[in-house]
Amino acid sequence: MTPDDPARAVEAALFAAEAPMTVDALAQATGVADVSAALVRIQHDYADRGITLVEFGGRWRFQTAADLAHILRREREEPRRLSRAGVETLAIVAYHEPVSRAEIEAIRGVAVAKGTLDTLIEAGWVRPAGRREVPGRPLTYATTPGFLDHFGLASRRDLPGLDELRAAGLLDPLDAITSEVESGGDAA
Amino acid sequence: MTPDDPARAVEAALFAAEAPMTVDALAQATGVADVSAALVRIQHDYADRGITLVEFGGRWRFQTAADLAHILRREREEPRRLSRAGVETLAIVAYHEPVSRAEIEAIRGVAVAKGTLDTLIEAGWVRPAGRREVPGRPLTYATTPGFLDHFGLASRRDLPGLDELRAAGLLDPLDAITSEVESGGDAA
Amino acid sequence: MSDPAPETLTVSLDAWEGPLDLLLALAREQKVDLREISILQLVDQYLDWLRSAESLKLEVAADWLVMAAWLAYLKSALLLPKDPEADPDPELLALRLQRRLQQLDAMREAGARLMARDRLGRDVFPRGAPEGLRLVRRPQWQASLFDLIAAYGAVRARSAPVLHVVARRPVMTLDMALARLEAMLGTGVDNATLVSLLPPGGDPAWRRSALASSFVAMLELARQGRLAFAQEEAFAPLRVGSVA
Repeated sequence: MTPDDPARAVEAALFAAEAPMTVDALAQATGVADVSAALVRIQHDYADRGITLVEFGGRWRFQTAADLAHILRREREEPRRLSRAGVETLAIVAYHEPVSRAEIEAIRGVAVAKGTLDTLIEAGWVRPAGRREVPGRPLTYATTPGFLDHFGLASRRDLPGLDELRAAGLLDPLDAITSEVESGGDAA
Repeated sequence: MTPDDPARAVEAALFAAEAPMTVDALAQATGVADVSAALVRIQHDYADRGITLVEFGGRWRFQTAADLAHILRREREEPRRLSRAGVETLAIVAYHEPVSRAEIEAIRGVAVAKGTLDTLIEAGWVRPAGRREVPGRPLTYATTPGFLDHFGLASRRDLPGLDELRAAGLLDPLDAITSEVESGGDAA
Repeated sequence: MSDPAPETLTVSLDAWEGPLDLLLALAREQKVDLREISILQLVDQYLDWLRSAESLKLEVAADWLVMAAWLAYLKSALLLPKDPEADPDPELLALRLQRRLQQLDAMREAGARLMARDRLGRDVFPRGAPEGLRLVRRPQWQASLFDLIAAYGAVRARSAPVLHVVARRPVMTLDMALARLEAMLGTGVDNATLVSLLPPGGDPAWRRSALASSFVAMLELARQGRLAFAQEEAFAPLRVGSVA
């Protein structure tokens, strides 16, 4: 690279950034005109290295190569392990959002334990997403950009198997399918 | 780089590290036998890039190339109005300098919050001006040349005196209030 | 339908999050594809399991028993000759239970797939100590010279010793009131209210003073026999007249 190569500035900015950056933010930070070209160039340069340039939902960041996980994880504390209830609740929020607590409970067949949603909110993956305008005005929940970041998703459309589940009708509103079962099962 | 190139692991470990790492720490973290060779290799790879690998006191770290430091941290000035307490305290310092905090409080008739003087010092208008040689040796404060600049004064002597303030009606407010109260009382 | 109670399943309530959780596990024992499970067989499996669960704590068991009752009802409805009037249709109920199990299974699967992704902070790592690109906002304090001297004026005014000077007020003295009233009597006054004899205008404080002085003047002139006054009752207007 030559000293005035614009890719150098984009590379440095991404390297120093505390959060993923959009093309616009990069252009503003570096004054580089064609940020996209620089990003393509950098991504290519890092293709085989221990660090890679990735993009999720229009925001770019450097991260360590996925195949080196075993080396890097060794030294670190395992991040919060989610309980099974936590994992299921997170999946339900992600695939059904916005979703109320009652709807989560209807799918799981059990009450959502106090602390399950709290843990997900505290992890920065789930947020309250307004009230539903039905009797009782229940609060709904949805995922956050931090959720997409953590799981390496560009958007909710990238959720694994989303299209198949939708095609199979498994993401349909619950009351249409299960209201009868609920009246039996929910009491359960 | 090939996927099993040891430099990849060293590179990733340094990238993810929260503090600079020694060769030993890198060897332990990555299991790479010849960390030094990997470091030399990486340093060479990054020589012309926006990121460089540097060593200080036996500890290695990535950092932004020196010539790109300007994009890292930019300051922007935000105009903010000084609070009333701030203006009053500044005025007392200007008229009475050098003046101790206790004296400022005596003149204002109100306690001076610590943050108020700090703000004035941060604004570059007030400076500590030595201790007074009396019991307790209180710190005194005085104005700075920056104060004169900001307020367009050649010297403190340009500040209007009490007589001039009175002539300008700036010492009147209290009189006005008092007579107001009196006539009100009479009418009653 | 005669499947033995599944020994692979722990006979303990604690192992399951609830009846639906157990039902799903039982269903998975039947088939990999939940769309092809036998609901009747599932009902029997569930009821068998419940019978063998000896450690059933009553307070925990309520949910399980309600589900058992519902499943027993579903089973009988499915086995009985088809009643076209049945509402709801047992076939539909069975289908809905199946869908519900599929939904839970789908979410369980989705959760597992999410967790298996390359997760930031577990599998892939961001830069450990980024320098940061943040914009540092430095406050630039602003105040004008006028603010400054006005503030000083306010401080001095506030803290200056407060001197109470009673301002000279506009009054009508007794002498003035006497002179006025005497002059009026000369021109002849008959049954006029005292108030009507006061000069018009003036601020309220002055009028009060004029009224008080004129009242005293009236008393004085009455004492000298040069004026008569009357009042019909307490607080009624005072009426004044010349003594001819």
